[in-house]
Formats: sequence, C-alpha cells, structure tokens
Amino acid sequence: MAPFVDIIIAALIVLGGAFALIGSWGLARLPNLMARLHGPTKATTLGVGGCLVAAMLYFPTHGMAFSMHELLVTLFLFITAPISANMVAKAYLHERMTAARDGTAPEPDLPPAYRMPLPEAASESCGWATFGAPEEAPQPDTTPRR
Amino acid sequence: MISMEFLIASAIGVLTAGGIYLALRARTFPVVLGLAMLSYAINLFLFAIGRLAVGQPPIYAKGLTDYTDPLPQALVLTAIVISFGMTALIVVLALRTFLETGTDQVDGKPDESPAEDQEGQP
Amino acid sequence: MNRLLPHPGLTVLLVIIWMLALNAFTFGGFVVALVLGIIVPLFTAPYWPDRPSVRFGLPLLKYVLLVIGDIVIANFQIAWIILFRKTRDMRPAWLAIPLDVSSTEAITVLAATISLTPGTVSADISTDGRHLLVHALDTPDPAAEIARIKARYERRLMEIFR
Amino acid sequence: MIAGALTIALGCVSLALVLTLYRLFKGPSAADRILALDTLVINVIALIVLLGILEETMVYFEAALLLAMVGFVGTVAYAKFLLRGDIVE
Amino acid sequence: MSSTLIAAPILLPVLAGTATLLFRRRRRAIGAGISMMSCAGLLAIAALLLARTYGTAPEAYALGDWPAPFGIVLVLDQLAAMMLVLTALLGLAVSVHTALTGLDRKGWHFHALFQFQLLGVNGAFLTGDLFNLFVFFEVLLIASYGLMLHGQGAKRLTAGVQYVIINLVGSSVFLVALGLLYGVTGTLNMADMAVRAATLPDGDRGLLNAGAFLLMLVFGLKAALLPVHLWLPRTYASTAPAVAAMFAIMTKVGAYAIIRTATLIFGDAAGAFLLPAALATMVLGYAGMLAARQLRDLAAFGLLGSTATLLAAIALFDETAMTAALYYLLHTTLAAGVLFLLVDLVVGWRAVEGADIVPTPAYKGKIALGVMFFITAIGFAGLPPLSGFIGKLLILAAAQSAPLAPWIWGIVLVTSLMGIVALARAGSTLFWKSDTSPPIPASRAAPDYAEAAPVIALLALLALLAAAAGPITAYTQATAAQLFERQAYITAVLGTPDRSTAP
Amino acid sequence: MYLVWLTLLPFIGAMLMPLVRAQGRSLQTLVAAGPAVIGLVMLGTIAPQVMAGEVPALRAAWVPALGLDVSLRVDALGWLFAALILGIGLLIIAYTRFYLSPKDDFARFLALLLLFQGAMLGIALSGNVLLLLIFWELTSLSSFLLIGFKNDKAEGRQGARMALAVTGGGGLALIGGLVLLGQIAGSYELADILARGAMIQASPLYPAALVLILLGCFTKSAQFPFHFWLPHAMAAPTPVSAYLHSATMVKAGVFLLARLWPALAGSELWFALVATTGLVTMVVAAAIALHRHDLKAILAYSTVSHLGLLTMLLGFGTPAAAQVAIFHLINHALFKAALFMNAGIVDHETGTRDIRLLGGLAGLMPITATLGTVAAASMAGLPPFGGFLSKELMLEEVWHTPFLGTQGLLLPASVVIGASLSVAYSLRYLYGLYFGTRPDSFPQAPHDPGIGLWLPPALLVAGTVLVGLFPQTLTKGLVSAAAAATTGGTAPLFKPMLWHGLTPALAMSVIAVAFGTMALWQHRPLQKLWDSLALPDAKMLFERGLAGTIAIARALTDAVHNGALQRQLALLFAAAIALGAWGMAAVPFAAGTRPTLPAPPLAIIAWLMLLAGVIAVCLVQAQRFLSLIYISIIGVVVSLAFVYLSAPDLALTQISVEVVTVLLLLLALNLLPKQPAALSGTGRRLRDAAIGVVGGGAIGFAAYAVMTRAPLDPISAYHWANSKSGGGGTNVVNVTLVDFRAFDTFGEIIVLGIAALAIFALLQPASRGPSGQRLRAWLPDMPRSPEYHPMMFAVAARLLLPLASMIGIYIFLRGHNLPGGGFIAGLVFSIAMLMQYMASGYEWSTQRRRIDEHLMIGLGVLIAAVTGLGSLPFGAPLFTSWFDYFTLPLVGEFELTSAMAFDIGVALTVVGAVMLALKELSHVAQRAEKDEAHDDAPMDIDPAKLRAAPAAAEDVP
Ligand code: NA
Ligand code: NA
Repeated sequence: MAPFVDIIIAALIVLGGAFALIGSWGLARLPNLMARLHGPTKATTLGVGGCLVAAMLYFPTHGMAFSMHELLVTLFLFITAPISANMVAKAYLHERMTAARDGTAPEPDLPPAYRMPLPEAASESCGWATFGAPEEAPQPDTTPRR
Repeated sequence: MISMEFLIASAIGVLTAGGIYLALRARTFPVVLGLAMLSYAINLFLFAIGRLAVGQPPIYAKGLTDYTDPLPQALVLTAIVISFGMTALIVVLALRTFLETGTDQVDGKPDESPAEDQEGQP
Repeated sequence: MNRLLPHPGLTVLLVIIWMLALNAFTFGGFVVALVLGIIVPLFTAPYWPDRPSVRFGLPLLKYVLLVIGDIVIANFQIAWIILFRKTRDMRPAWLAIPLDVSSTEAITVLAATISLTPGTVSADISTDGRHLLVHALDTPDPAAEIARIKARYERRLMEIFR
Repeated sequence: MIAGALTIALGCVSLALVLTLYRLFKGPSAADRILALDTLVINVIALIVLLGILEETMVYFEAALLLAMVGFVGTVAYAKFLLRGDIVE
Repeated sequence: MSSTLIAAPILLPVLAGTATLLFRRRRRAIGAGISMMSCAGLLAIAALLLARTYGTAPEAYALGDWPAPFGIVLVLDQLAAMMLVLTALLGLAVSVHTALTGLDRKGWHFHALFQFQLLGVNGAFLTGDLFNLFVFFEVLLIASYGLMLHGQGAKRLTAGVQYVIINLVGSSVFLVALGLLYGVTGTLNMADMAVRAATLPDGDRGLLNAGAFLLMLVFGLKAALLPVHLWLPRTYASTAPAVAAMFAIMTKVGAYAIIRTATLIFGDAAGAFLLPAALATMVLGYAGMLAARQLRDLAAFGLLGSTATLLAAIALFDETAMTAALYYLLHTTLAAGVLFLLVDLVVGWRAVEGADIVPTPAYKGKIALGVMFFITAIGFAGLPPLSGFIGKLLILAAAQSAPLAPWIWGIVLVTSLMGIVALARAGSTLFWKSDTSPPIPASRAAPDYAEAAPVIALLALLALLAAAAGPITAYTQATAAQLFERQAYITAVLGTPDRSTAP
Repeated sequence: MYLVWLTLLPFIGAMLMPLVRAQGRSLQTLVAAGPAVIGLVMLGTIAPQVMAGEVPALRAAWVPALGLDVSLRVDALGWLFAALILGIGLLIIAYTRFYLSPKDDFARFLALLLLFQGAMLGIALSGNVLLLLIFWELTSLSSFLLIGFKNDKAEGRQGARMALAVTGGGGLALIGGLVLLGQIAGSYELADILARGAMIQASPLYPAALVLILLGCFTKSAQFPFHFWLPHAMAAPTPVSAYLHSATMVKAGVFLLARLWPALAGSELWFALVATTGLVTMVVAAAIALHRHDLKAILAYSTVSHLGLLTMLLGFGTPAAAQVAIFHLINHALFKAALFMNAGIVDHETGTRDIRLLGGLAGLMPITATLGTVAAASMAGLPPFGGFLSKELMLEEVWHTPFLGTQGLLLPASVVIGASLSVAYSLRYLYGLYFGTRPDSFPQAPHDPGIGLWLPPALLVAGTVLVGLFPQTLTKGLVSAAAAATTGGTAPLFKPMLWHGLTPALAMSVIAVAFGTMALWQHRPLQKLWDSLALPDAKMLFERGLAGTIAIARALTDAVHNGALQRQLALLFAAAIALGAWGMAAVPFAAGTRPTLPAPPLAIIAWLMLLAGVIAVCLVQAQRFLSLIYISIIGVVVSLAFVYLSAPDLALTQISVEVVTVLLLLLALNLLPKQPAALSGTGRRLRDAAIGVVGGGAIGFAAYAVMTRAPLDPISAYHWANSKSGGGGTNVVNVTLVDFRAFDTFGEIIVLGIAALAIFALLQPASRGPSGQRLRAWLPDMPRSPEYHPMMFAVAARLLLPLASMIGIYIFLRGHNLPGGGFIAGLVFSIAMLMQYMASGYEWSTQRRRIDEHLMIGLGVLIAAVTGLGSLPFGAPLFTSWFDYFTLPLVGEFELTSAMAFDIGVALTVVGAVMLALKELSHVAQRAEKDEAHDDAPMDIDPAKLRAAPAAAEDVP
C-alpha cells in the first residue's frame, strides 16, 4: 500500500512542480498578455493543486495527522484566480485601448476589444464595461472634476 | 559551498544598500520606498541575530531541544508592526505635504528650481 | 429563521472551512464551527445584500465535479499548447457570449468557470450585463465554443441559481 | 522516491520563479508585470507546500493560505490602479 | 501592591489618552480636563515615587511576574524619579497652556497625542529593558509626529516630513544596535547586559562596541548632537511653540538614555566622541541663536545649544560632572519650555502676524510680555538669579580637571555670551523698539492674561530651582553617585549578583 | 542677620515700588530712599567695630555641592563701598525725584535703581566669590534695563545692548576666573582665598585665572580697550549716569581688583597687566575727554580716565599705592557724581548738553555754576579740594614706582600727560559752561533749578571741599582701615596734606596744571588736530564686530542648517557607518566558529530574485507604479526566507503587512506624480550608491559575524522552557508577545493606534486651504476606465469577507499554540474589509460599518490595559497572565487564557488602526472627486437590476 501511495504522492509532486514550470514557461514564452494569461492561471492552479493533494496524501501516510486543510488553499485559489485574471485582462484591455487611441503604440496584435462587435441583441448604447458605452469610449476619461 | 548565513547576510547588505540609496533621493516617494526596504533589511537582521535554523520552528513540544531562538522573532514582529505604523504615517504625511505645497521634493522646494543638486542653497 | 440564518448555504461553507482549517474532526471543533458559522454571516450580512437563492444539492455537486474534471483536462491541453504549439499556429479569438443567467453571482460563477477551464479567460462584461467577453487561446470555431460553454456550464448554473 | 520527486519539483518551481521574474522585468505592459507577480506568488505558494512536505511540518500551511488570499488582493489592487488610478472609490 | 505605583506613570496617560479618544464626540473641554488632571496626577505620582526612592536603592518591578532578565522590568531609581517629576511639571504647564490658548482646537486628537507622548517619555525613563526602551521611544516619537504636525500648514508639513524620515532611519539604527547587542550578549535586560558585557569574550567585544556606539548615535540623534542635530532647529521652529515646549523633554530622553546605558552597561568610551560633538553643537546652537531672525528659530537654536551644553557635561562621565549635568538638565528643560511657551504668547498677543523679530506698535500686554521675556531670557541665558547660572557654575567647576577643559570652558563661556547678546537683541527689538506705523487701535481686545499663568509658574519654578539649589544638588549628587554605583542597580534587578544569567 | 537685611533691603524696596505705583512721587521717593537710609544707619552702627578691624560676617550654606554659600562680610573696604553705594544712591534718588519728567515711569525707574543698588551692595558685602558673581551679573542686568530706560530711542537700546555685551562678556570671563580661583584656592570663600595668596600665585592656573578676572574687571570698569561702552551708556537718564557710571558700577571692577588684591596682586604679571592697562586708559581716556563736546561724554571719558588711574595704582601692587587708590576712589565718587548731576541740571535747564552751545552760565545760574566749578576743580586736582590730595599722593607713588623693571621717566611722564589732559578737560568743562562767551540764546531759558536738584550735588561738593580741607580728620580712619582691609595687612601711614613741601609730586602737579591750561588755551588747534587724526571709533568697531559676528553666525547657520533632508540622512548614515566601524576596530575581532548551514539552490535563486528586486526598484524608482510592483518581489522573498528559516509567525505577519502597505502606497500614489523628473545628477547618485554599498557591507558583515558565532546562553532558553508551563502556549513567539514581553506588545499597539490617529488628524483638514484648492483642481493624470466597481470582483469580495473572517478567527484562536495571533488575525480581517472598500466603494462600505474606528482603537488599547491591570486584584504584578483548561459538554476540553483577552485588544486595535488609516487616505481622493456623478452602487453592472429597472418603469403608467 505504502509504496503505491508514495508513487502517487511522488507523481503528484512532480506533476505540481511541472505544471508550475509550464505555467511560468507559458508566461515567459507566449506572445501577448491575453495568451500569457492562459498559462499561469490554469497551470499554476493545477501546479499548486498537485502539490496540495500530494501533501494531503503525504501527511497521514507518513505518521502525521490526517490533513485536509490543503483544500482550503485550493478553494481560495479557485475563488481568486479567475478574478485576478479578469482584473488583469481588464487592465490590459484598458492599457491597449489607451495606447491605440493615443497612437503611442502600434495597433494591437489582437482585434481591439472595444471594437469587438456585440450581437445585434445588445442595445445600441451598450459596450464593454472596461470602456463604457460606445459613445464615450473614444475619449479617455479625464473629465475635470470641479 | 555558499552558506545560508552568507546569503542572508548579503541579502541584508543588499537591502540596506538599496534602502540607503533610495532614502537619499530627493523626492518623498522613493524615500518612503527606501525606508520600507531598510525596514526589510532591519527585520531580516534582527531575525538573523537569533541564528539560522531550518525546520525548527519555535513551537514548543516536550523534549524537543532543537529550536530556533524565538526571542528575535518576537522582536521582529514588534518591529514589523511599528514600522508598518510609521510607514503608514510617512506615506500619508508625504501625500498631505504634496497636496499642501504642490511639490514632493523632500525639502519642500518647488519643482521649478534648477535640477542637478538639490542640496544646499541655490 | 431567516434572521438567525441569513444564508444557510454560507453557514455550511463556513463550517466546512472551519473544519478544514482545524484539520481534525472533533465534536468540540464542530460545535465551535457551527456557532461561528451562524455568527459570522450575521456580521457580514450587510456587505452581501440581495443574495440569490441557490439550490444546494446534486446539481451543485455535479457541477463542481464537472468543473474540476474539466480543469484537470484543461491543464494538460494548455500545457501541450504552451510547450509545443508554435505561436503562429495558435488560433486565438475573442468571444462575446450572450448571457441568460442574470444574477451577478451566477454570472461571476460562470465567468470563473470559463476562466478556470481550458483555453478561455473571461475578460469583461458588457455594460448591460448581457454579454461576457471571453478570450480563447486556441479555437478553430468560435461559435461552437460559445455554444459549448452555454450548454456545458450556463445551463447547469441556471438550475442552481434560480 | 518522494525525496527525489521533491528535488525535481523544487527545481521546477525554482525555474518557474526565474521565468516569472523574466516576465516581470520584461513586461512590456504593466498588466504583464502584474500577471507575472501574481504567478510568482502562486509559485511561492507551491514552494511553501513543497517545503512543508520536505520538512514534514504543517506549521507553514497558514503562510500558503494567507499568501493565496493576500496575493489576490495585491493583484486586484495593482490592476484596479491601472484601470482607475484610485483603488478605493 | 504598593510597588505597582512604579507603573502608574505609564498607565495613567494610557487611560487618560484612551479616555479622550472615547469622549471625542463630546466637548473638547472634557479632553483638556482629562489631560490636565492626568498631568496633575502624574506630578503627584512622580513626587511620591521620588520621595520613595530618594536615599534608597533602586527598585525593580517585574511585569507579568516573570523574573528578570526574562521578562520586562521597570526600574525606579533616583534618576528615573527625577525625570518623571520633570516631565510631569513640564507636561502640566504645557497642557494648561494649550488649554488656555486653545491650541487643542487647531486640529484633532491633541490631548490623546499629548498623553501618549507622556506615556512614551515616562516609559523610556522607567524601563529596565533595552528593547522596551525602543518601544517607548517609538511611542513617544509617533506621538511627537502627531503633535509636531498639529495645526499643519505648508511649513510645518514639510518640516514634519523631514522629522519623521530622519527618526525612522534613527529607529532602524536603534534596531541594528539592539540586534548586535542581543546577538553577542544574549539578553535584553539592561542590568543583565551590564553583567554579561563585562564578562564577554574579547573576540565579541568589537560587535558589542559597535552596538553600543550605534546606540549612542541614536540617542545622540534624539538629543540633537552634531552631526545628527540638523533636524532639530527646523522641526522645533516649525511646530506650534507650545508643542515645542513639550518637546524640550524629548532631547532629554536622548540624554537620559545616554546616561543610563553608558553608566550602567557600556562605560564612558562613548565620551570620546560625545564630548567634541557636544562642544561643536553648542557653538552651532548659539551661533544659530545669534543668527535667528525669528523667535521660533531663536528658541529652537537655543534649545539645541543648551541641550548640547548638557551633553558636554554628561560626556565627562564622572560623578561631579553628572551632579552638575543633572541639575542643569532640570534647569534647561524648564527654561527651554518656558521660552517656547513665551514665544507662543508673543506670537499670540502681539499685533503682527508671525514670529519675526521685528518691532511692533504698542499693544496691550506688551509690557507684561517684555517683563516675562526679560526674566525668561535671564533664565535661559544662565544669568543669576535664576537656576541656569548655578547650573553653568556647576558645569564649569566640574569640567575644570576634565580632558579638553580649556575647550569646555571657553565654549561654555563664549556661547553664554552669544546667548546673552542674541536674547538682548531680540528682546530690545521686540519690546523696546517701536514700530513707526500707527498704534494698534484701542478697540483690539486685550489678551487673556490668564494665558501667562503657566509661563509665570515655570519662571517661578526656575527661581525655586535656584533658591533650593542646595537640596536639589544634594539630590542630583546622590543620583550621580547611584548611577556610578551600578552594582546596586544590578542587584535590584537581578537579585543577588550571582543570580545573573551570565555564563 | 542684619547683613542679610542690609543686602536685601534694596530688593525689598524694589518689590515695593509696583505697590506704590499709583501713589504720588514723593511717597515713591520716600519708599525708595528707605533702604538707603536704613542701610546707612546700619552701616553707621557697625562702623566702629569695622574700623577697628573686625569683620562681621554671616555664612549659611546654599549650594554645598558647588561651594556657593550665602556668605556676607563687612570689612572696611566693603563698608566703604557699601557706604558709597547707599550714600550716593540716596542723593541720586532725591535728585531723580525732581529730574525725571512727569511722563516717565517713575516707579519703574526707582524699582530698577533699587534693584541695581541691591546688586551693588551684594558685590560689596559678598563673602563668597560665587555669590559675588551673582550680584555682579545682576548689576549688568539691572544696568541694562536702566541704560535702556529710554528705550524708544535707538541710542538707549544700542547703549544698553553694548553695555550688556561688554560687561556681560566680561562677567562671563570673570565667572571663569573666579571659579578657577576658587578651584586653586580650594574654596570659594573670600576669606579663604585672601588668605591663600601665595598658594594662588604659585599655581600654574594663576595666569589664566588672573587674565579672566582682569577681563571681568576691566570691562566693568571700562578700561582700555573696553572703554568704549561707557560713553554710550550715557544714553541713560542722567541720574543713572551719575550713579552707575561714575560713582558705583564702573567702580565695581576697581573694587574687585582691590578686593582680590591680597590674592592676586604683587606678581609681575599683575603689575604688567593692571598697571599698564590703568596707565594707558588714564591717558587715552583723558585725551578723548578733552575733545568731546557732549557734557556727559566728557564726564564719561573722564570717569574712564580716573578709573584707569585707580587701576594703575592697584596695579603697582604696593600697599601704599593701594591706599592712595582707596582715597581717590572716595574723592572721585564725590566730585564725579556731583558733576554728573551738575551736567544734568545744565541739560535740564538749557535743553542741551553740547558744550559748544553753552557758555557764560555763571551769571544765569550761580548756584549751579559754583557747584560745578568746585567739583571740576577737584576733578582737575586743584587745591584745596579732595581731588588735589589724592592726585598728589598718586604722583608721589608714581614717582618712586619702577615701571616694567625700569626706574625711568616713562611712567611719571605718561602720568603727567594724563594729569595735564585731566586738568585741561576739567577746566574746559567749567570754563566752557560757566564762563566763556554766552551764546545768543539757549534752547530753553536757563536758571537755577529748585533745591531738590541742586542740594544733592551740593552735599557732594561740600564733601569734596571738606575732604580737601580736613583730610586727616575726615578720611584717615576710613582710608587706613579700608586700605588695611584691601591689602590684608596693616595700612601704611596715611598723611594726606595740602602742603607736602617741594616734592617731585608737587612739581609734576604744577607741570600738569600748566600744560593743562595751555592745552585749553590752544584747544581749537588741538581739536582740529584731533579731528584730523581719524581715530578708530570704538563704538563703530564694536558694532561692526557684532554685525560681522552675526553675519558669520548667519552664514554658518545657513550653510550648516540648509534644510536639506538629503544632507541630514547622508550624515546620519555616514555617522552610523563610522561609529559602527570605530566600535569594531577598537578591539581585536575574532571570526565566528559556529557551523554554517549549506544553501540549497532554491535559496540561491531566491537570493538572486531579491537582488534583482532591489536593483530594479532602485533603477526604476522614478517610475513609481513599476517600483511598487518590483518591491513586492522583496516582500515575497523575505516571507519565503522566514518560512524556510523556521519563522512561520514572521512569514504570516510579513505577508499580511506587505499587502496593506502596497494598498497604502497605491492609494497615495493616485494623487502623487506618477513619473516625476529626476532631481539628482549622476555624481549625487554615485555618492549615494557608495554610501549605500558601504552601509550595506557594514551591516552585512555585522550580521554574518553574529550569525557565525555560537549564541551565548540567550535568555530565550527560559522562554522556551516556560512557554507551555508558565504561559500556557506552545507557540513560544506568541507567548513571548502576549506574555513574557506583553508590555512591548502593549506599546506596539499604542504606536499603531497613534499612527492611525495622527493620520486621521493629518487628513481631516486636507480639503481646506491650499490642499483643498489643489484637490478640487486635481485632474486624473492617467486615462481611466469608466468602470468603478467591476462586478466579478465585487461578488468575489462578498464571498471572501465571511471566509476571510473565519480564517481570521481561526488564526486568532490558534495563535497561542501555533503560528498566528491577534495581530495577524486583525490584519486578515482588515484586508477582507479593505477588499470591500476596493470592490464596492468607499461610500457603500462606510455605510455598512458597525463600529467607529476610533472607538475600536480606544477599546483595543483599553482591553489590553485592563487585561494588564486584571492581575492586580489577585496580588500579582501588572500583566501577569493566567490560564486554565476547562471541559464543556459537547465541546470538550479547551483552554482559556488572559493572554487571549490581551490579544483581542491587539486585534481590535489593529483593525481599527488599519481601517482608519486606509479609509481616511482613500477618502482624500473621494473628496477630489466628490461631485462627479456616480452613484454609490456596490458594482457598476448588475444585470438583475438593469433588467428590473425598465420593467418597473413600464409598471408605472
Ligand atoms: Na480559463
Ligand atoms: Na479613493
């Protein structure tokens, strides 16, 4: 039994490490932020997850207490990782839009999201939240305040 | 073979060097960063004073004789909290001063003054 | 009952969290978890108004397992793409997914699911709240992908959030 | 066997740290750096869990837990700053 | 448990400060009342403690009932008691002054900050633990940041930024010193450290010295010694004068810490750099007085110079000089305090804005202010019949056989003259010279003469200090003797000498 | 005891003056005269015994530590001086009654005069040199006020300041000298010092003491080159001049020379310094006096000249010369005070003191003229007046005193020149005023004043006449006794006579009168010559010197205290490095022998990350947002180091503090410049980097040195051993924080609380004044997305709040035994709350707040304090902890500790402080944007509401 569990644990550990590495490799390698975003948010999720499951298996099988609290970390990561990704994506879209609008940066390598057509069902005044409604989209939001 | 002691000591040195360099800048914001860096260095230093140990957290168990010195850790905790309070204050003060005077130069000199060396009388 | 237990689902979640954190099952610990699971939501309730009604039960459990499974698969797929697919061979695309779910919680769970599962990241929502902007890393057929997401996740979520 | 696996995994994670650091400094966009920092934190969480196994102790677990929560707050705050300049409004 | 009284000077301001916080929505008068009552209470407690400890051995109070050196001890000895009394006296005067002049209405939380400042100062005087001393330094510093910035304005804020930053770096140095000291001695208790330092292996002594010197640097920073004195003039000249009056005690906390640690733990090695630094600072301080175009600068540089005088005496590290220094410490703290309070009155009463040393048309209260200024100047410049004269005589007499004696004498005497000339010039411009512009209309409200009560009280105190110089110098003499008889302190803290933990 | 009363009387009088302020001048005069009258009576009663050589004395300890005693004694010298002070003082007070104009503050004047009188009396009667110093300085102070009595005039102020600067400076030298003297003699008691002359003069410190004392005396007595202040002090009202600057204060210096004569006189140095100074002063001042036109200036310089004469006589070091000095002291006091009053009358009556505008007054004011003539004749040394007698005796002494080792004619010749000049200015005074040509008109029509003004000088003039006529009868006893007291032996034979026979002195006297008359006759050409000399004006030199000193002081102050923080910090760092190095270098250093830990590759990578992070932050510090991202690397690496190196509590704390700090910095950065221009040049950067590298090297070395040596039995072994048994917890760090060193933690939360209060106080007024204007004019300096509160984040934050709270409670409860505790728990909860603020906005979140943060801080501190106090009722010291184990049905065994209550206080304070600080900070920007139209909705997009709204709208019609 024990060797078998150990094999699983070892596999999970290696898996976790490997996914952490792959995620970061993607981060380093992929050509633009939206692509890079796929790497870490997924791979590191499983990377950490693998390590955590390994720990959950390791402690009770190696003379220590039963351990489930690793699930907590997974839970937190599952709650937070998509939000982080969402916010980073928003920040990126905002940055690109600003650069494109100012002409300070070359055309985005992706179709600019603010030009992303919405299905006809959407009302005319609708846009993506990061840019606001279409009519206000072209101006940067620097209205003087009082 | 590089020792942990060397790594920690040199890390403290690097942090201190960076902290000092930043603290000597002419604007409040990098100075605040420098102070923050300096307090990292100091916290590490205080911690290191208890000597380094791996895998010996100071959680008491009967019969356990290998433990890292808990006292410096307690001191670092106090120091962290205090320096946090201080950092908060100086950040706010720097901002408040900038709002009041319109400059974030550390001596309150307006930005228009000739750049080069800000120290000393013009 | 409602005033004492403003959010029974949350209470359950909190009890689970406490027990996990405790990392040991003791009856005393459970009692404490229950007490805290009741008290904490009372204090945090003002910060979560208009909570949707959620059906806890088999659909939720199934959904969770489905997503976990998808995540594991996704990870391998994405690992493959990252490691071996040349950049120019990738077929990235922006997807605008029309939404049928309307509660913010449901939309968020859907978006999170999309982000956690293979090759897609939820990037934004439309100002009317009816479309989700999703970036796909490699998708040959965007329309099919939209349909897949709606069928695989949104439909299930509509059963859970009503 | 587990020890070997740990060595491999630690090596992987170490390498992952270097890669995230590369992206962190390379950018080019601020969002890239935020993403890299977020990844860095997640890698460190993995590292802490691995260290826990290595040293056969659970006392570091809360550090991983806290890092998960706090790393998120940092990432969101940086992103919010890029979006609005004001993180609380 | 009557010895709990030792902790009372720390507890009372905590409770008072917290109370002003809890009552903050009520009328501010409550805050002022609490603050003044607390100060009066502190004075009573300090007097009791002084009476209790005079002529007896130091007394230790083990907090948490943990035996020294493992827990934190408070130690009451004659020096601590004297400093407590001094702090309470100054605190009472300043709190009454601020309540009368309405300074507390110029911003938030004045009384809370004031009480916490007293807490920090008192704690620093009482603690027998080096790290705890650091904590109390931080308490008094952070409270001082708040007080220093009270009322705000561009000038004060800019000066505040510098004050805070320089002290943050100072605190870092403090921690480095503490780290080194704990690292080599393995203890934080001062008495224990004294024992251990004496038996330290030679190879460790360099680190101990480095820690000790860095500690002296930090205390020198607080006490504003060259070359780390530069913060003081601008800080004290920028803050509200009444706050600066209270700050007169803060430089003395630095001086106290030097006395305490040098006499108990480190010995007089630091005197080698403290003395020249103090002498040079004296010159700079009194030169600054002479250069001052502004009353606040005058007072600030005066404080710098007079504190340096005190440190020069301390740096001699012998019993006679310490007797002199402690007497001068009492004098100079009160004199600097009263000078700042008076500056506040001048700024508040006279008809022109600001604190520039310029002639003004006659105004109500000018003569009264002039008389008070004259007496204050006498006190500050160290002229008879007030206490400064006796203080300086004591210092000169004590320095006669010291190293650098001609320098000490020359600088003490020449700087005294500089102070006299500076004060005479300022006073004659302010109160004698008349502005040619039309007199202030009689309709201008007369100042509230009651505001002068704390100033008058402090001046009376200076006179009393001179009149009772006999008993007071007897006290400082006994205190100096106690300081150099460190075994009594060690025994009080650690019990019998052999109970020390030294290996 | 009567000695005390005698000394105190004038002070009591001075204190009475304000009480009689409202009364008439006559009553005020009576009160003011009281001390002098009573004092004179007292002196009279003890005169016989004093003249017989007894020395009534009184001694009481004052400051034994210093050797400063209240020691008073009256010997004949002191008696004489006291009598002069009181006697002339009485006359001056009477004279003042009529002299001062009604608009002058008479009571104040008299009070000051009495103050001065008391101080002078104190000098005369002090039996302890330190006590004497006190009175000495008091004379400087009171004369400062008296000279500046007419303080609306620039001359009054300047004169007062100059007098104070010179005599004050001299006073300080005197302090030095007398303290030194006391140290040499081993006592500050005058009697002891006087008895130890030989011992004093043998001391190597004698020259220093002598020079310092002489500086004090010479400045006070306006001896060359310190003579310049006295004429400017004449800006004082005439009674002051008469009293201070002729009769008393300026004589204090001479008095002290006489007083200390036995101790100091007789050495060659004494002779060289004192006699020479006196001689030079005598001649120079007389020459100046001859060429002045202001009556008071003439008299002032003549006073200086006569003081020089006295100084010279004392300088001779012989008892006989000293005796002559005493005699001349009396004579001078009589005629000079009379002359000052006389000049005052002329000024008072004619409205001018310029001798060139005056003349022929003898006919208009005969009484005044008579008195003036007699006094001036006495000053000139003409027979048969007192001045003649003392001058003859002086010339006698001069004739047979070897000067600087030679018995030549230099001394007599110089003295004759001085005497001639003295004759000349005296004659000029009386001729120029009372005879000569009467000008066409005077500013006022002059006539003799009332008796009140002329009687006092008349009495003095009578004195000088009587002394001249009956020297033996009137003065022999007094002068002999005083001389004996001065020299400390028996007085030489005193035989003042109008006719001594044809002596060299007589010859010299005759020559002097002849020369003097000739000089007056040829005054015009002399004056022209004098004016063409363009002699340096001492006053101008003084003022220039002072201005120069102040300029130097200003230059020094401005150069050193230039307000540059960078300099302050650089010096602080440099001082720290230098002192640390000094401390290390002072003793041999032994390298540590403790075995080191090998570093795994991971550690090296982490180290490299840290290095990269630090360098990156330093390089991009001007791009602030970027530097904030980079600094996070450091936090992460440090946390990791804490984890690896067995410090879980530190890791937890570091991690949570880190994020709060980032939030804080981001909030501040919003309103700060994001990428400002660089201010430092390359040179400055290199210098700073060098300081940094050296400092980093030093601390790194220190850290390494400590880490590599074995710990020396640290006290923490006790903490480890007693943590569970004595503190009830296994997490030793936590037990240390809440138990062993709870007092530190108590201080620490107070720091945190105060920081928050200070931040609150700092930010409250931010919307007012310049700051408010700037905030209202503020424009976002970066493009902003229109979305305030992204929906997904808001939803997640809602879920995370209860989750994080649960984790916080868990971390709190386990803290005593496992990593955690109140501080971390408080931070976790704060972070969760801050998440709400970020996600759903300030307004929305603040509305839902339950407890005011101030209250939380107050309660937190209070709970911690009360926990600390809680042990008192049980008879244990403050902060003594308590714990026990309990068993409850269902729950099982659990532990309760007082430390937990303490930790609740900690947590409350942390939450209150963090929330207050960050809330307030974020609120600043809120104010900048207050009127921007945006609702306080917790999220921008809520489809449910967006869909419900149109539906509701449709329902309405
Ligand atoms: Na995804
Ligand atoms: Na805000």
